[in-house]
Amino acid sequence: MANWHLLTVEILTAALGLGLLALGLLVPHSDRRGIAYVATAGLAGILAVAIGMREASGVVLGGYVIDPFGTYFKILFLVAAMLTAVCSYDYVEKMGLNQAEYYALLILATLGMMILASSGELVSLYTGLELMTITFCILAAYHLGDAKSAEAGIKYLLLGAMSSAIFLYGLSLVYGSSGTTVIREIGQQVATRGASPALLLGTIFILAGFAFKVTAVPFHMWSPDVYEGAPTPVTGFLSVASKAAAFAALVRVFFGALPDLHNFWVQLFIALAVLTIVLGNLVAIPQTNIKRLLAYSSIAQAGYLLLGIVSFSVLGVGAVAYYAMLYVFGNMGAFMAATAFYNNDGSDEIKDYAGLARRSPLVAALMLFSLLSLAGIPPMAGFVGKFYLFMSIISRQYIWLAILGILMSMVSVYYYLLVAKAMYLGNPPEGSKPLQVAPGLQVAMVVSLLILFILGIYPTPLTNYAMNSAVTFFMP
Amino acid sequence: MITLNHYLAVGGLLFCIGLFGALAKRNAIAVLMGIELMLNAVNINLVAFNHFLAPDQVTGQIFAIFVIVVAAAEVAVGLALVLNIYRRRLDSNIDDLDWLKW
Amino acid sequence: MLDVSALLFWLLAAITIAAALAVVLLKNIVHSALYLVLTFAGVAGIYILLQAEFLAAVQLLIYAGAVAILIVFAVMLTRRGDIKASNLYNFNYLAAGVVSLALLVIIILGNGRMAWTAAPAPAPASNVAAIANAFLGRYAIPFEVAAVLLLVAMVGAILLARGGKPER
Amino acid sequence: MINHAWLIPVFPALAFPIIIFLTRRVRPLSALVGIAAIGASFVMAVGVLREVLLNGVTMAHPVEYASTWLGIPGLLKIEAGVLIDPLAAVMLLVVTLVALLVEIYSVGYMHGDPGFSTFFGYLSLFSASMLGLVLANNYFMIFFFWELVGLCSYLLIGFYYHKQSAARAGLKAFVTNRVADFGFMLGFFFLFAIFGTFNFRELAAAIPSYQNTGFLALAAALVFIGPIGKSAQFPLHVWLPDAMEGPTPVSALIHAATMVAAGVYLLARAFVLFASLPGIMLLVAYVGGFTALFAATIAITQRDIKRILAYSTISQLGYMVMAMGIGSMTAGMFHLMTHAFFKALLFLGAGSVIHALEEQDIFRMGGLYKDMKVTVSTFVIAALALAGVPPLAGFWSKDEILAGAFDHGFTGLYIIGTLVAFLTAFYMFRLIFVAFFGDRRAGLHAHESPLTMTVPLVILAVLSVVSGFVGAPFVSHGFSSFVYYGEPHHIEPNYGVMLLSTIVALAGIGLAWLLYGRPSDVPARLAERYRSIYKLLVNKYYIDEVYLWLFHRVGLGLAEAFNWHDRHVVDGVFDGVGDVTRLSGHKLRLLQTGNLQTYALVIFTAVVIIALWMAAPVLGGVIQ
Repeated sequence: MANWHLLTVEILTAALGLGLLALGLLVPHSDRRGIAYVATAGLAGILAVAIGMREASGVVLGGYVIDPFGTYFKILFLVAAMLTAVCSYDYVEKMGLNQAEYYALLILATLGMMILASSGELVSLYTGLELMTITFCILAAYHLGDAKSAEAGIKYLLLGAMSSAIFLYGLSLVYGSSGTTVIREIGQQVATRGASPALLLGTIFILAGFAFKVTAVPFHMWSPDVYEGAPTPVTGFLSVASKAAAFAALVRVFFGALPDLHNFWVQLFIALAVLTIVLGNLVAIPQTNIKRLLAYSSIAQAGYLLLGIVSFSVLGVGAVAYYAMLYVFGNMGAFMAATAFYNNDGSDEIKDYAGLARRSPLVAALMLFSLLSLAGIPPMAGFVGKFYLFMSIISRQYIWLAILGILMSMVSVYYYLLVAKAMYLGNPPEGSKPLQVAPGLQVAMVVSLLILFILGIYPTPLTNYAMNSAVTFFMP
Repeated sequence: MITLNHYLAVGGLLFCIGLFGALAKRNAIAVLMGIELMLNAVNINLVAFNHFLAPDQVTGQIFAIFVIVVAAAEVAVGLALVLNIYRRRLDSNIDDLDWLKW
Repeated sequence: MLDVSALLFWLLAAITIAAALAVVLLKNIVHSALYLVLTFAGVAGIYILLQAEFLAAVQLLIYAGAVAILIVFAVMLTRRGDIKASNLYNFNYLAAGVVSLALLVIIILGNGRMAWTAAPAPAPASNVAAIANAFLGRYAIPFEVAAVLLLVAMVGAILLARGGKPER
Repeated sequence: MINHAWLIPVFPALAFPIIIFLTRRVRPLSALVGIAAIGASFVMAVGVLREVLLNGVTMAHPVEYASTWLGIPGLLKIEAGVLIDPLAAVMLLVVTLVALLVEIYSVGYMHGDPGFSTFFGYLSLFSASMLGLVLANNYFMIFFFWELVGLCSYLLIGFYYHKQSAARAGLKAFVTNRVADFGFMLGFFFLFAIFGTFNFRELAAAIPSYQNTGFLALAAALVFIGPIGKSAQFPLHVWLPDAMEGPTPVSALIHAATMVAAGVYLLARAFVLFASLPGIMLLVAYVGGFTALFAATIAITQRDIKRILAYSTISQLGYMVMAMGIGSMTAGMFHLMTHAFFKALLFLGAGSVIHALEEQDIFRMGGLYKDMKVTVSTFVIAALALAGVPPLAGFWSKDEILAGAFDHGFTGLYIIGTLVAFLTAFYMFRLIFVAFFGDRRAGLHAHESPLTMTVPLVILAVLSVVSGFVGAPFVSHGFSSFVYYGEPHHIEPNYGVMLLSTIVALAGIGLAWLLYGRPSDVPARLAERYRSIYKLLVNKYYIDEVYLWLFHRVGLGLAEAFNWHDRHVVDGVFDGVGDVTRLSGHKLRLLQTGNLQTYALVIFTAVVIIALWMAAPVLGGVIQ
């Protein structure tokens, strides 16, 4: 029991979340803005701790794995949570209530993701997953003045519960056919006992559960609706962090517990990846709402990430880790821009973005370059990420899959440019004023813009880090 | 002799009945009930596996308790949402929740 | 020849399944909710057959007690129009039936072909003690997470149920 | 100096953020920063060229250094590296020189434009990317910068974003180039799949001994799609004429002298790949030849001064690609260099005219030579060089391509090349006679441009005259013993080809003079006064009519056909692909009904289908 210190990050996160709840009861309503700053500063502190612990490894209580792979994703969640918090200042104030609870929920959702990413055992994996899911339901419905927000909440809750029921059924079958819930032991049991009908069924059900969380087609249908209805910063967080968490857990379960069945499940992932990439990109084209557009684009991005899983290699896992990290900045960048715009104009329609470049060059530039990064155009970070993913499947001889992926990312340029066209070439509506963007948000915007460029031009440190964390995952 | 498979069959039946309820009912509360049935089915599985295959540890039972806790949390949040929507639209039918589409 | 436990199993299984069917088939949601309680009780009985007495108690307390009552309350609060037709099918119930049936066939056939391998070990003498040890030992982390989860659900439920009144 | 060559793109790369973020408000400072940066690069480029010449750096023994940019041990190594050989050294000089002159010119041209500073920022970014492309030592890096120059081109075409047409042109350029880049990327991925490296030299060492030429040919063909897009070869040339919506200095730098030549440069860099595949070489040669002819015929019918020059550029790029295809890398690069000078000059001259008149239709100009002596005289020099009149630069480089085609037995291509030379001379002098000579149109107030604009014109004019001599067959140790593939060689003068191409060029000029050069009201007045001489004039006019008939019925008909094909078929295909994609998006969107139970039904149906599909065979008869 000597290694509790490995849990420092989780404990601090929980303490911060619970502390904010308590703080919300103590602080008078007029000073609630301070809670947002406390949340941001707290997250920054935990981020520093997590970065300090990036090399730590060990197993706590036999089933909770601290390793560089998990810590990499924790850093990712913390970064995303920080950006979301900064992004939320004005938005939450505009929604007008319960600020302390909002930030507390944000942080507790982050805690759920951390548990999810580090669980080496199915019970804690399931509780982490549900902590994340249920918290997100509440956050999605948080805009109480907006009926769409409540609808998003109940859709996410009911569909999430159904998918987690089938996921859970899968877990029970895997438990039954291996007699244990510890992922590593499951892997050993599967290796000795071999495939069995219940195990394969369990694999399919678990895959369905993960596919729901990562928005793989045809399990994706909740996401555009929920993304559109949820408050914009929450949407950003949901699209980035919960997806990354699900990928981390997916890698742990499938690579850790079921590597001997990979001939079986890789085919499923190929089918999902193809459907996801194609459908996500095609349906993004006719969208008129920026959040729905980003929802479909993020479905497509999930398809690219699935390619890393398909490759079933260190390179693939590293590519997933790297892409997930830069996806945080790319997608959060786009959502920060959308939030800034919503705070000013109260609209999410792409046509209202006309002439945005003249009203706020920073917001427009952030949106443009975030989208270019998502499209994978150099020198943006997305290019390197996509390159790694495609490389990982090419090294496994799935050349046709790489061609399909590249082709569809060409298609994606089209709809990304539609937004760019509106922002840069349209005329701002009569009497429109320059956008007011809070200083904190401006700083966050500039930072993520810079990071998108830096990760594109000099990605080596981060790619090395991602690859190393992938390597430690395979060789603990 | 009642074997593991008997219990699993009960679990499977219960799961699919719950699934049918969740898929086919108009009322949001009924959908939640269906989901509860599905989770109960999983618990039967877990406990049966525990009892027949790995009786030396209580893993399956522990797992089931966590499932119950999660289910309770889900029901609480879900019903709160239903109430919220009902107050706004005077309706708890899921068919009518289609403002978000396409 | 049936022994007592087999007889009990068939009885409980029949009650549970029949009650579950009633939950999804009845048109009155209040009746459905009541049959849901019966299903939960049946499941608790099955737990006892499986020597999970503590779990059966938890099941009765949380499910048959708390959850079911919550559901009944929600039913009452959202009641409108004719209660006799408060729990109807939606337009794709046929497809739903087909899919559920197909899944049932798959699950039963899949499980039926299994040769389950049991670990040759005796059950612990006291379930409750073993569970307590596990909660505070190996499963301390999910235990704490579950606690946080319940807190989150509580906060969330209050926030959402209270609705869109801005705080003063 | 060579060891610090990596600094060359760094200077303008630094200038970009400085201008955008710091000096944006202070316009003269922005221009100064931009010019100083590219000036420094130019000095470095001269130094590099000098060392290449003095230190015996040859094509066979280049200088290369690199550090790992992305690496996965045992699987993949991507370098950020510099490869300096005579090819790169020449290209560096051309790019920095033209960029420097264009930036100086832009000080005058863009004076008073609200986007003045941004413009210099973009130009700096472009220069940095282009120089990075030139220095690249591997496919990956060249592709990286290839995309970047594309992005800059897009930004600069759409510079006047308030103009709807400019916006559309930018989008068109971007999409067309993405199509081409897709092919290019696939191509070098295939090469990587075969050889496991992106490095040019390692590939050059490995390719000749590779046996499976079918797959290699596929890779090469895909790589060639890149130049087809970037160098505006048929059928992906559609973006270049529209790209003229950008400011004229941009057209000069990007869409005439440097970026569009990047495709040709890539062919030279990857020459080993193509040279080992005769079938692909033939494809390259004929794509180039056809593009050259095709674009030249269209140029004849254009009225817009920049569009004439744009089609001329496409045509000349076709020439260079054709040179590559017939195996004469030297000739292609030589023509690239001379063309960069005189075509930049032509565009800058056109810009000077546009700047003075704010008019682009040549038939609304006329008589400009009286007011714009420097502009017109330098323009004429450039046009002579382009037409291939000896001893100007274009003559030597074009002649080398034609001689190469002739000597290697590509008679068809030789005829096409000669025909293009004739057409080139004709359309250029049609432009000159119509726009610069003849009567001054009413209401035009031409004035000479400021010194910042005319000085670059003069410098480029000098280069258009002299730069051909480095490669003239009479010079020993000239261009051909410097930039070459295989062994250094000396081009033997082929007097027959020289004579014919000179005659053809002069004939083209003469025909232009016949049709457009004469003051048109003189014959009318003479006819009134001397009816006897009128017959003669009519007779002479009759010859004109024959020519005209020939041209209108055959030449122009062909050009029109090409033009129609261009507008309707090629554009139509691109639009059609887009429509199909968009429509399928619209249809698929309807699956999203908004009903959450439908979503759930889809999910569980998917689970059942997966279980049936995947599990059934594995389970061995679970479901029979």
